[in-house]
Amino acid sequence: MKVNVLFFASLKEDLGVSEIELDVSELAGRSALFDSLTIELGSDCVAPLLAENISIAVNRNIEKGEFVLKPGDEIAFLPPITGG
Amino acid sequence: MKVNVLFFASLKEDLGVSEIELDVSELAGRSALFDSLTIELGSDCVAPLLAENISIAVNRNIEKGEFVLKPGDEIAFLPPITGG
Amino acid sequence: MDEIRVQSDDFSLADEYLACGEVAGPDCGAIAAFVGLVRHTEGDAKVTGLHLEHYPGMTEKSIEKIVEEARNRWSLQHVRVVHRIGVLPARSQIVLVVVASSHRPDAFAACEFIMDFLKTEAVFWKKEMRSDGDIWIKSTTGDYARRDGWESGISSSIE
Amino acid sequence: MDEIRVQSDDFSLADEYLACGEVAGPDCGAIAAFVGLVRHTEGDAKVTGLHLEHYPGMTEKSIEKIVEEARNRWSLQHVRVVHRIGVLPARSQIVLVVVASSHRPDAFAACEFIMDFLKTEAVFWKKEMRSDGDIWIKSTTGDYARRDGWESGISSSIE
Repeated sequence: MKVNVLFFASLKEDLGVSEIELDVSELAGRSALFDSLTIELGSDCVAPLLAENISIAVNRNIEKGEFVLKPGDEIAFLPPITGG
Repeated sequence: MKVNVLFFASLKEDLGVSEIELDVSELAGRSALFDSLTIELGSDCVAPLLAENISIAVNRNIEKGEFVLKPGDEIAFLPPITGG
Repeated sequence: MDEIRVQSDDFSLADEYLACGEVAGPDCGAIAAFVGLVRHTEGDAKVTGLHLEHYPGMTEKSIEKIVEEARNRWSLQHVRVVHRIGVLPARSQIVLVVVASSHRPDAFAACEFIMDFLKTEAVFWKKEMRSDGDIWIKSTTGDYARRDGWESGISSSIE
Repeated sequence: MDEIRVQSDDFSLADEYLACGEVAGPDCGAIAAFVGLVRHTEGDAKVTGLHLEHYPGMTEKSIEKIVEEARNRWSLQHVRVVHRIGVLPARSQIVLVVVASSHRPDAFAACEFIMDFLKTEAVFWKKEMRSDGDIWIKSTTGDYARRDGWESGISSSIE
């Protein structure tokens, strides 16, 4: 199934891409997502996404634990935020 | 010698006057000032000026203790203040 | 360099903000502003307006001391205080404080400090014109508590 | 009823203040406002500008949660938050918060609370374009300390 993956700010700069369509297995969770990303982007690119200070949002909700993806889900990798 | 005495806000309303010229003795202090005010305004009018929450300013400086007046000094009676 | 005015005319936050930005310069990162207005109701009573009286010369001096104390406590680039006097109908603007600083904690703290001390230390008298009769307003215990919350009071306190 | 906008266009404090006054109504006694600006220097470096990025939809939601939390804590009549994105040259306006309340303690506290949480909880990324190289800014320990100073953090924290 297809999901969309977004990269913001420093991740977008480092990867050179802001959005990709990704093929993941049905009911993919955190680890299957990273497996698919590694296939798509290579492990060098995926390593920074695993850093502790990178948050993952699924459909604009931060997910700290496990999750289960559905077709068309929007996954976003968020570096540390700061507004104001 | 002559000094000017100002009354503000509720005191001005109650006394019906905002400013008077007052004759006081040379080197008059707090008590001579009140003596002169009593002669000028009567003791009924002076009583409210003695209330604990009334501040006295001499030449725009609050005087909490004793003071000595000079000719032309400006004495002001200030009810409780509030700005903002 | 700071701006302190007591006036019967209305003021414009827009104009004061612009003037503040011009004076504050390129390292201003934070502008905090406050405007106090005449509320239309006070408890159960309707307020038709306020009558504000001041002591020319002494009032300005009392505000200068408050601003000076704020400058001693925080790093500020510019401060503007405008306080109206006279008869102010309900919903009128009463007072404006604008503070510019490099950083927001200083701007916020100084702006709030100045307002708290204007309530208790600035030489104004305020009469509320109310549906149940006119009354001269006093600082509330809450006002004094907020002033005293800034640790040691300022030396210029007239209380 | 509150106003939350993320936009590349500049904003006008004057317009936001007027709009706030109209919505807030006759019992508004206090309007606190804050504007954050791009400082021209940061330590020893010259800053030519900021580049602000956001996540459309999620950013607005993160601001809504902050405002909602402020409304839970204080009695507020109206809140306006405008946050700019894109490339902002030095001295540009970045963010505006305007809060109306019956009483000044609520207006001040909510305005400062919202700014503190925008720093740490709002979904923005900020790159400083500096004379010594561009850097992505992170919230400082001071920013987190100020957030945590508001007793229990808000449940919507993404941290």
